[in-house]
Amino acid sequence: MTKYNQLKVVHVRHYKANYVSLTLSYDNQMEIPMPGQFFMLKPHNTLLGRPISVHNFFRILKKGYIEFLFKIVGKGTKNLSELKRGDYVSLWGPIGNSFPTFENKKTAILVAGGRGIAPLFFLATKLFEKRYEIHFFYGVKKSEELIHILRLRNMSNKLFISTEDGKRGKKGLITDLFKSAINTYTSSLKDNLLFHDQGNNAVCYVCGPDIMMEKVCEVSLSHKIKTYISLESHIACGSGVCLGCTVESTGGQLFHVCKEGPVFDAEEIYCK
Amino acid sequence: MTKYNQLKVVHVRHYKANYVSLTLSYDNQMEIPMPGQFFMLKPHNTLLGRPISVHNFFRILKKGYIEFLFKIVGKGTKNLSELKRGDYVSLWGPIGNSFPTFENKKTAILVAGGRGIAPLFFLATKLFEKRYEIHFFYGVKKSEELIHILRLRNMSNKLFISTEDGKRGKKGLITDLFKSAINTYTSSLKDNLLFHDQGNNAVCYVCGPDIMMEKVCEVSLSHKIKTYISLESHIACGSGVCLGCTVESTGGQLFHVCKEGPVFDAEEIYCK
Amino acid sequence: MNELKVDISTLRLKNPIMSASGTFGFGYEFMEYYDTSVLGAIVCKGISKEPRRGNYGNRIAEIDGGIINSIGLENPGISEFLEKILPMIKTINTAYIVNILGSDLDEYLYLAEKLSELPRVDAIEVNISCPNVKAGGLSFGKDINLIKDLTRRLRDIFPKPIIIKVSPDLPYIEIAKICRNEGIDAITCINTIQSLLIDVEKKTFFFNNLYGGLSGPAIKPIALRVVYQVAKEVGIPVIGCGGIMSYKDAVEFFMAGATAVQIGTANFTNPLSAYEILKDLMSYLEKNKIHSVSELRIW
Amino acid sequence: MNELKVDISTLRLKNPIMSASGTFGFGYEFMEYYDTSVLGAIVCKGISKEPRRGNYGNRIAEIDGGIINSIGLENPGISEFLEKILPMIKTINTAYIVNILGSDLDEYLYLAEKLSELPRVDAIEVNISCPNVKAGGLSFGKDINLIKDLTRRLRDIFPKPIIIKVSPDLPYIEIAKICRNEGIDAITCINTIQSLLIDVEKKTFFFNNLYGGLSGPAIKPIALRVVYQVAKEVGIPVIGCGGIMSYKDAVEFFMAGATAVQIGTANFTNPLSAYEILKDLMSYLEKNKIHSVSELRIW
Ligand SMILES: Cc1cc2nc3c(=O)[nH]c(=O)nc-3n(C[C@H](O)[C@H](O)[C@H](O)COP(=O)(O)OP(=O)(O)OC[C@H]3O[C@@H](n4cnc5c(N)ncnc54)[C@H](O)[C@@H]3O)c2cc1C
Ligand SMILES: Cc1cc2nc3c(=O)[nH]c(=O)nc-3n(C[C@H](O)[C@H](O)[C@H](O)COP(=O)(O)OP(=O)(O)OC[C@H]3O[C@@H](n4cnc5c(N)ncnc54)[C@H](O)[C@@H]3O)c2cc1C
Ligand SMILES: Cc1cc2nc3c(=O)[nH]c(=O)nc-3n(C[C@H](O)[C@H](O)[C@H](O)COP(=O)(O)O)c2cc1C
Ligand SMILES: Cc1cc2nc3c(=O)[nH]c(=O)nc-3n(C[C@H](O)[C@H](O)[C@H](O)COP(=O)(O)O)c2cc1C
Ligand code: FES
Ligand code: FES
Repeated sequence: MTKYNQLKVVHVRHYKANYVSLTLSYDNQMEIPMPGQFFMLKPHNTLLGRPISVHNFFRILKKGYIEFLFKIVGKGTKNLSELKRGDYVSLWGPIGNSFPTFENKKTAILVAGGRGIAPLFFLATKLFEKRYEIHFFYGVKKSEELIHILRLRNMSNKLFISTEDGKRGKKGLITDLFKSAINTYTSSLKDNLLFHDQGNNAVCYVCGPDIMMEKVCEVSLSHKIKTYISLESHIACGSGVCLGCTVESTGGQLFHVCKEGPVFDAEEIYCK
Repeated sequence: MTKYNQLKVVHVRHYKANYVSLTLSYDNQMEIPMPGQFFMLKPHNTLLGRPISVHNFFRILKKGYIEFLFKIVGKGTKNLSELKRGDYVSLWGPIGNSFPTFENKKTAILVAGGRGIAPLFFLATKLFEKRYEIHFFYGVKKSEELIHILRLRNMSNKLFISTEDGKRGKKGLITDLFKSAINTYTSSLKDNLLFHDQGNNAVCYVCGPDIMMEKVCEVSLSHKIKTYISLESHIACGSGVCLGCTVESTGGQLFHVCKEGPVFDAEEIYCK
Repeated sequence: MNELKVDISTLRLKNPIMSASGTFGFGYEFMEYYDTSVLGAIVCKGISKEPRRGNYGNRIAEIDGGIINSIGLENPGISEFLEKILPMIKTINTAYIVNILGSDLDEYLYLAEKLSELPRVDAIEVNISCPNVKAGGLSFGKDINLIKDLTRRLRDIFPKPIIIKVSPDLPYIEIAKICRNEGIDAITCINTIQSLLIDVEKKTFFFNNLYGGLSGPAIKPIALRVVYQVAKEVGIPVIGCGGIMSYKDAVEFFMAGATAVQIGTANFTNPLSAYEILKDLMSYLEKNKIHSVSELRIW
Repeated sequence: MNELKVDISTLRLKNPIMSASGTFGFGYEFMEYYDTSVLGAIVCKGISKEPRRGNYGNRIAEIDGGIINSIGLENPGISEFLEKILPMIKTINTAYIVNILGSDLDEYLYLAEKLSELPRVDAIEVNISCPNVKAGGLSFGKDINLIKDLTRRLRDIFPKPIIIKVSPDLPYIEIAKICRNEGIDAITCINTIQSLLIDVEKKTFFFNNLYGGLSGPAIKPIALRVVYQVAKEVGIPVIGCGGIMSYKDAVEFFMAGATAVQIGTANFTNPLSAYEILKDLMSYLEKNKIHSVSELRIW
């Protein structure tokens, strides 16, 4: 098993709103990545690597490819965005745990805010393969940010979209859309697949800005839906040695995103 | 008069042996540069600017253009070499003194080693305009490094070339070629233009590696030829404020390359 | 621009942006780029009693995030400074602060004395923290009794503001306390940090004089700590300096507790730096409706 | 590889490349990347008597040329270290050095005592220079009398090599002299440098605990100066540390006088760093026909 590697860029795609997707030729000596896991990608102009979630993993004629989707927000992501086909990227991973799936819960609610789409899209493809019923909530600020809408629509039983500029989907925040949708489900559609067994059959996966995740979890947990969130923190080593990547639960407990995370049971973070 | 500016790249040419020429659209608010003067060009990835001599200055339809020729040797020159047409470069200059010319000395011996061609080519074009008789010595390590040979040949009464790999011109060092040529001139061709009046009619201009300049000056000064050299040192500010750019004469005197130089009378440096 | 004024005890500066000693010549050099009168003050290159030639060999190198210099206090000496240089800066219309360096107590006092009666000199900045001279630099600053003597006697001689310049290589808190008690007006934090550079290829020390001083972005977080500690724990006005490359960096220093700031290495990166930092700071304050940089302090 | 051996008094290391405390976990974490047994020694994360949770809030930030950390010595405490962690590194076949940090003298002594009889522990490295804890760090190191006491009593308790770790924020020459006189075996130069980081947008200090420690390339020239001064002026073996990112940096430390070196921040830039530095150093020595790193010293 190789954890540190230099992988070749096979495809770079620049989306609107400063999103970039980077597809690398995978090395079969490396562990197969799971949804929720991330890699440290090393820009040329920074000292530290940058944590980026796995956005897709696929095989073409037995050869593996890994795809990352990231937003340019600072010098590291800028530098990574300048990679060209044929270049090599130094990276290490896959790192951390992944979104758990359950044999007895075949209804999945995915809630993505902004670049939170990166890992949740990957998760959705896996859940789709496993024949989950997928309810996908996807909110962005500007409608240009929306990515993979067609593919998401194909995989999802229902796709909810919100944009703050109101140009596509519902105008407003995904948290509001989520809240009202869940309330509608639970009040008027009691026999909806999603909520028989008092939500015991559903799992909720959330990734997005901190405040958005907190609000989503407030709703989902109040409906007793098992909820998993993917957290960000300042990752320095990604190897579990620097102890720099802590996040804090509401009760003051500290967790290390690169070791105990990045995926956490929402109850661990918001309820202690 | 503007001394600091952002100028637009109008042309980039990559030569062999890691030489790059950069042509910028000049601003007519700036001082017209003279041969020997340099500019500080600011790479994006360094803290300090990099001193680069003026390699050419010309006008097309009244618009001025400035050309730099540099060799990629480290991270600053590497970064500058990545500029593309349409990019802007921050720079300040022209800085320092220039190669002096004399009304009564119309014979010029130019001795360039490696990237020393950068300022001496510019000087040659000016001397040519002023109808000097030009004797050009040009030495490089590898023959690929030779630049502008045709234009040099057109401007020079005689062009002497040496390469260490022997693939063009004379195999060996330019200092040896210079020495033997001068000796030939002075012994057998006493009445050669170059040396009537015991060399008083000739001026010698030298730019290249330290050791090469020292050897050339040893010869030229021993023949009482007025000699000017262009010196390098670690330039930090290029504005005369940091006092970091000192060079030392053999007598221990200190000079500031960006203020008293970069052009020095060889006697000042080697004879005290 | 009214609200940009700051006071270093009796000296009112029109704004809190100064040049840092040794990075701005005497103030007229940058006139080629902009009218340096716009700055709050100009601090000139360090002056000693006799002319000093400075160090031989390499004097400056760039490293990751900073530069290291070993100039060795090259300067024309006080007489030439008074005769030739002061007249040249007559037309620069802003506060002029003379940075001084002595090899011993007497030299410092001699310099202060010489400068005390000159109307063009608004204050002195006393360098006791130069890392690359044999005498008068760090070795001087580390002697606490000498510092006590120096500050007391300078205060006797020099009626206008006296600023002492320290570095993290010195026991700066102790020194700042002495300064406060002796009536020194402000402390400049920080000078360069003593450093050693090795030329691996040549297998030698890079500087003839062994040591150089580190400046630039790399030292900013260290400078901020010294500014904060001196301003907060000692309670004496602090002029912040060290790695300020943009107005944002300057704001950080005001947040940490600086009364004014100095721009050093940035002048080498872009000769317009000090001017641009001033301009950008003004827009920042305006945009955020802040009336005085002292409001920026976060403690 | 024979010639790579170096001795830290009675401890023979197979090569002079160690990990720096706090950047390499306990040694088994990097087994995922390479067999860490190849290193000359592993220095583990700092251990205290009780488990420590470390600091809340932000713990790490990247700046130009370096990183700043304010971990606050999170560690499982000595009991769990002995019970759970030591067994896990049994198979790592190289010298193991335990870094310890106490809030007071007694805690240091307690820790040394606990570690003194364990065959797997080859030496201790005593951290008296942590810039981001409330007690036991810099404040402890600045008290010269305490250091005298500490070193003497550690020497009584602990029979194997004792290494004291200093930083430029301490009077390191004085401390090194005491160490030499008290029979301490080596000094590690340097720990991180105390720094303050400000979040301009949020108008707050970036770290909850105010201070962080600067490491990485930015501190290399400062570290080299400390290594040189301690090795040359004090004459005690020095383990160099600070901004070593490549074998060339390591060579600079040997040239300055280090006996061995530690790799810290570089492990974050590339998890294979320590291994690659070792490999490249070996080729360098071979190519230049140098038989021992001690030959590299340039004074
Ligand atoms: C486990 C994990 C997975 C991630 N996956 C993705 C992904 O798939 N796609 C994607 O676009 N982004 C992802 N991110 C975020 C991404 O790592 C950051 O955007 C990136 O590191 C920023 O680097 P930069 O050099 O461009 O910006 P910088 O210049 O370093 O910073 C720009 C701004 O972002 C802030 N910032 C930087 N890193 C962090 C951080 N880790 N936490 C909070 N604030 C930060 C800085 O403080 C600054 O304000 C992930 C983060 C984590 C922790
Ligand atoms: C007045 C002047 C005019 C110049 N004109 C030209 C020119 O027209 N064309 C051209 O190709 N080069 C010219 N140079 C040299 C050029 O400035 C350097 O090659 C350049 O600064 C190197 O920058 P870098 O970042 O690429 O290399 P760095 O990474 O900074 O250095 C690479 C290597 O070069 C050495 N080095 C860097 N700068 C200097 C210096 N100033 N003196 C001595 N050694 C140095 C370094 O120590 C290192 O070994 C000139 C220099 C001076 C002083
Ligand atoms: C080339 C150079 C020369 C300097 N000369 C002096 C000096 O003469 N007197 C002095 O007190 N400080 C001197 N300094 C220190 C600066 O004034 C300033 O304190 C230091 O560089 C840190 O600020 P910076 O990071 O903004 O450069 C000098 C610094 C540099 C880089
Ligand atoms: C995240 C982090 C944690 C550290 N923890 C410790 C520690 O527990 N004990 C200690 O003595 N030094 C600690 N250090 C300091 C390093 O061991 C080393 O001295 C310092 O980082 C300088 O070396 P570098 O520039 O190579 O990183 C830590 C450094 C970092 C970056
Ligand atoms: S990022 Fe270093 S321990 Fe998690
Ligand atoms: S480069 Fe600064 S004075 Fe010459």
